[in-house]
Amino acid sequence: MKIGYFPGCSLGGTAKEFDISLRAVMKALGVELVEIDDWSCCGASSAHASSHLLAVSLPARNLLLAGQQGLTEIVAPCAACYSRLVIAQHEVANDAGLKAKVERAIESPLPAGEIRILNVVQLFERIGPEKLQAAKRVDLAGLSIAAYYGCLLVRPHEITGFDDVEQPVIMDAILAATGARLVDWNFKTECCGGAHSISHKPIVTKLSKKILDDARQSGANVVAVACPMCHSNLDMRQVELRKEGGHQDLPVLYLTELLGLALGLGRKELGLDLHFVRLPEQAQTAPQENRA
Amino acid sequence: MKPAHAHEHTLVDDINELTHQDPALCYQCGKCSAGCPIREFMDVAPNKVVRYVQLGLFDKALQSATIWLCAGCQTCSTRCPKSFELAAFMDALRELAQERGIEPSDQAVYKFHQAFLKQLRHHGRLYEMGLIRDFKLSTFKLMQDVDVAPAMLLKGKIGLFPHNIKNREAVRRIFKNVETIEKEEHS
Amino acid sequence: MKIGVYICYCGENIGRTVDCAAVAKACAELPGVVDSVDYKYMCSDPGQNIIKNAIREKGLQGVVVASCSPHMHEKTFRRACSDSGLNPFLCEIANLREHCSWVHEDVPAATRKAIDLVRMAVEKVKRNGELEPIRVPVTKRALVVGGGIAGIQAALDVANAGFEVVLVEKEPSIGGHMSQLSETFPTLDCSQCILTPRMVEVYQHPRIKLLSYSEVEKVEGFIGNFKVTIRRKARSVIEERCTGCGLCVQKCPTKKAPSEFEQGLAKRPAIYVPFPQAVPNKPVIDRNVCTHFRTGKCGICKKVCGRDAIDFEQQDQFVTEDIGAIIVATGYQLYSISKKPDDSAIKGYGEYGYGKYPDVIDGLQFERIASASGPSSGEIRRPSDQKEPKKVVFIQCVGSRDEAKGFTYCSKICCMYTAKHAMLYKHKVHDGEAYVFYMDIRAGGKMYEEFVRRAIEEDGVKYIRGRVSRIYPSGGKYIVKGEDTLAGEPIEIDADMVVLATAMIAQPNAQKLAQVLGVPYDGYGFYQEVHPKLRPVEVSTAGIFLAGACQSPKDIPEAVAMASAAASKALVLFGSDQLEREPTVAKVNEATCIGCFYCQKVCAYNAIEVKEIRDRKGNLVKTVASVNPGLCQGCGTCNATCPSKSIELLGYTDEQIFAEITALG
Amino acid sequence: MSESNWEPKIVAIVCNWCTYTGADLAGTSRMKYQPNVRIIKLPCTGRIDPVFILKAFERGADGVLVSGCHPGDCHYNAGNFHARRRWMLFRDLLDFVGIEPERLQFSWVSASEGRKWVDVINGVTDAVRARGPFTGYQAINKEFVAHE
Repeated sequence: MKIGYFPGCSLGGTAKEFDISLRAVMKALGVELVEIDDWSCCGASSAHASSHLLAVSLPARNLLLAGQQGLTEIVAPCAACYSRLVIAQHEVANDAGLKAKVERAIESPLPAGEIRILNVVQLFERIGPEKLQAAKRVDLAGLSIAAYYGCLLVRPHEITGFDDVEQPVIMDAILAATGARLVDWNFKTECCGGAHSISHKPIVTKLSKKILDDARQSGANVVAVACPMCHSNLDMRQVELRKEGGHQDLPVLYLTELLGLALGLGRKELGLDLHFVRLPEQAQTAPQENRA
Repeated sequence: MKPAHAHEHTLVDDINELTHQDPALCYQCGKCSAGCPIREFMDVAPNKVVRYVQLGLFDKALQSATIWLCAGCQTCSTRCPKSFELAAFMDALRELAQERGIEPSDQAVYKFHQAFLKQLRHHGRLYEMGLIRDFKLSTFKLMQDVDVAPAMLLKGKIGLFPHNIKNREAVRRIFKNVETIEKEEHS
Repeated sequence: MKIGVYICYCGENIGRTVDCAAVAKACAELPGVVDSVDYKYMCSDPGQNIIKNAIREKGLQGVVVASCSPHMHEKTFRRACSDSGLNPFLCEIANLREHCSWVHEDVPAATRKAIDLVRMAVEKVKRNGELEPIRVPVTKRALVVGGGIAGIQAALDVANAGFEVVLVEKEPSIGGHMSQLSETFPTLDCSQCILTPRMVEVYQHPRIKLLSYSEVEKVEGFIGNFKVTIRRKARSVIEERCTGCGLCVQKCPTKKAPSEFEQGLAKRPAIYVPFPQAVPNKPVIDRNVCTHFRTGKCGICKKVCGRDAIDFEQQDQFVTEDIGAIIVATGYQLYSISKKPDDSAIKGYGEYGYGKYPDVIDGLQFERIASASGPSSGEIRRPSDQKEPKKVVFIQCVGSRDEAKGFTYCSKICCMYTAKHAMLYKHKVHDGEAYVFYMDIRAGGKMYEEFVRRAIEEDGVKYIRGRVSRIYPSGGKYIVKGEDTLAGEPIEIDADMVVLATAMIAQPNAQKLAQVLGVPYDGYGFYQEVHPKLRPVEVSTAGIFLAGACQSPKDIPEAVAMASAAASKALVLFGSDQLEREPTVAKVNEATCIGCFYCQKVCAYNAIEVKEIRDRKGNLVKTVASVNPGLCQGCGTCNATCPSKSIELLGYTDEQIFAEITALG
Repeated sequence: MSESNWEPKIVAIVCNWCTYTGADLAGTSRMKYQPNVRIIKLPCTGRIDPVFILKAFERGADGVLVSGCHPGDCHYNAGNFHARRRWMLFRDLLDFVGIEPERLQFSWVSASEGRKWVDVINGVTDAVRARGPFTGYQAINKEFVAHE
């Protein structure tokens, strides 16, 4: 299997381990990732705050490049990139006037063929749970995972058509292949305020705390994410929360890292040492603690 | 309060053009505000921003910090009983506020977006170190995140130097072309 | 030919968009038109007199009235014609209002169209023939479908007027949703106290034949002459033998089925009577649950029954009834917030948990909790742990006025019953707090607004204007996230129980039944009346009347009033021995008919009979088709099918329609 | 009429119970649509003889709409079903005669679908306007003359 790859800016920086673990897991599963040549930023999360046309044109350039490369299916692991790409695709398909302007802005007609854009959860859905099951080497019975979808994976539902918009379950189903327990919790799709990570840290810290607290109260000992912004918020903000006192660390891992552990890949291969809050060495296979 | 006349071109027409939805759709149930994760930090409830637009009190809407604080998570749009895309509406108000030269009430968010787009325009991709530097310089919040950034640096998660794309010119031209098209439309 | 044309301004309704004077002037030039007049209100007495006088003075042979839709005033103008001695079927209507002035804005274009419409009608009316009404007998017997309060009221009204009624109820007992209610607004009458006597009256009425646990299967015929087939579902209990002693119910070892009557809040046995006051008070076996039907074992009920009334072998039975009028009173169901299939136009409420939180309940469940006969004997207990909730949040407009979930309309009764619920709660839990989230309070009705104010002012219910965005469980409580849009403040309440005023929606089988009955329905499955103001209980199929919430959401007083209205419509019909029917029926030209009987094959009413033509000596010359005008409904399918053009629909003959088309201009 | 201000002429043949009433509802709701349509009311679409449609084209109609009750909702139980069957056969015939299928449309509009009626009429009018005037009527005319 071969699939186009749009890493997005974060995966080259703050979300390096997402890129590392995705590539490692895909390699283990025999999936070839073909990076879009000379891709550029999708504009999230600032272009749509200043110009609608810019917000559609920036992703459009990448769709154009993907089309020129003959890619018909691409994965955008960053939820924000995924969101911008699918929205741009939807908008040009449904608004001929906008399409004309976008084509003027990128100085080229858009590719005629349909390019299917997948988020990282859809990628694993596409690969299939059987394949994951077959490649599984380690049982993560020690983990109770709160699968965190964040806001941009499922919304807007009319465009993404992905999972249930309020009570999503697909990431849970994929992670169940690791042998871990998935907890039912309240804030699967609650926003962490990712866009304000730099501009309004106190807001983001507060929102992150709420999400982490509910995950813990629901019995989770690890949070799974599929978005670099969610990750940097939930992981990094625990540094502040520790200072505030009364905080208990809760490791936040990318979906790909958890799957990688189950496939028997090493912690280093998956970039696990890059997190602020470490997943304890023994956690993954240790017998589950008693939960009330 | 002076209600706008139906026939003169107002902010409502601009919003309609950008979002393809009429603010009159909103029946002010407040479900958007009820579910908004940022609500407690806003000066004006999101439903009230729509109300201001409905009443023709455009300045009040455009001067609110709410339009800048909206994180674009679309919780409101998803749950709206009228399927009103409030997140897109907020995007439009931000764009229109800038177009009208209205001083953004939340400078931090505004400066962040400016810094972000600047990186993008220069490098074709986000240069995170540059973003943080520019943002700090513009907001004088020099100390914030200082403790986290070096850790990021040590972990190799933030590069000291930008990753330029090969065809930086292409991205710059997109910015230019968008500006030209928008200028044409406003004249 | 002498044709008169009469153009109505309808005040400004037509006159604003159509230049009526110009139309009159243009039409005066049409061949055959000898009189062309415009007038402010043609349907008024002076307006009608213009037509009547012209018929007499000018000897008109045809009249065209250019006015509102024929569905509105065709009868009026036809009567005016016949008053002056012109056969009423020589009058045609050109629809200038609904089809022209109201839907167009450009005056010259609308005026041109108006002239075209009149010209078409003129050409048609020239070819109209004189027709005489057809008389058919009336079966003075009513069918009432649905045994809720509306059906009960309609059945009693018709029966008390001296006519027989067949009352069909799909559940094992009559009573409907009203039997589940605790108290009723705005008087706080005990619902069962006022309903039970009516149910008993139905059961004991000599002229009411009650068929419970039965459904309408097929309807044939037409007004005054319906033949209705009813499926009597197998009860597994022989009603005539059963005394309703209840021993079988007591002894049934299977007691785990969720009770429909208690809205799933309590269990019932496999053989059960829905509730103690049920009418008829005869049990029914739920074959999906019963051990005997699942495994062939058990049979305890049969053993303990002293009257040998249990019949495991019973099959569905079909009975047919001759009926003159049908009253449809099939009621409503409550919308459920549960997850719906992905392709469904109706969505559930994931943000309220899709129904997975046990203490987030709907209005009917709260009725059972508050009811003295309910699972907690009227003490307010929440379902999960039977504790008394100290903080209860009521949320209005769940599913209603929410087009994203599928329903744009207002369910009308929720404002009132929510106020009642909050009030009942406060009366029973004095130290409890009650919150109501609402969008608008719609309390139009006698003593309704006062009732809501009482809840707020006397009982201290806190009303918060805003929709709730999210409900989620936390530490044994439910966090309700809302916004007070009046104060502009976000609100979070940690409630012990949440009651959702979910939308009143059409019955799940409403569409199927509508097709059996031939009743039109709207996009939501509610049955469509002929005219929302002036003919609210009739449907376009003559002889069928609507009562209660099958037409749109209604409270009890409205449902009862509508039921009496429907009953009176049936009684009007029963007031005559014969019925006049429109003579627009098919007619065979025996000379050209070749006897192929294609017409018979396509006729849905068995109205085509075989007629033998014999010569004077009695020798068979040929067989031809013949129309029974009592059965023919005038659809004209035979006319379009006939290969030899030997059968014609009077009023819509090929000649008339060709003339209309030719006049297009 | 000159080329530039040509307006299409649309004939709508509709049933009395569903579509005619739906069109009434569009009126009572004061919805607006293009004024090109002329309605011919029949009790049921089952009454429609395909020759009516040919006749309309022969008399200069540029487009014809046939509209009745939704499947299963026919006031006469099955009239629209017969109409539909007849229609299937007739459509091929039209194609054969040389009338573009876009000029003839079939829809279901119920008594409660005022909005749909408006959309259907505007849709047909726009589609036919895009096609331009129907000029094949002389040919049909000849057929009629030969037939009669």
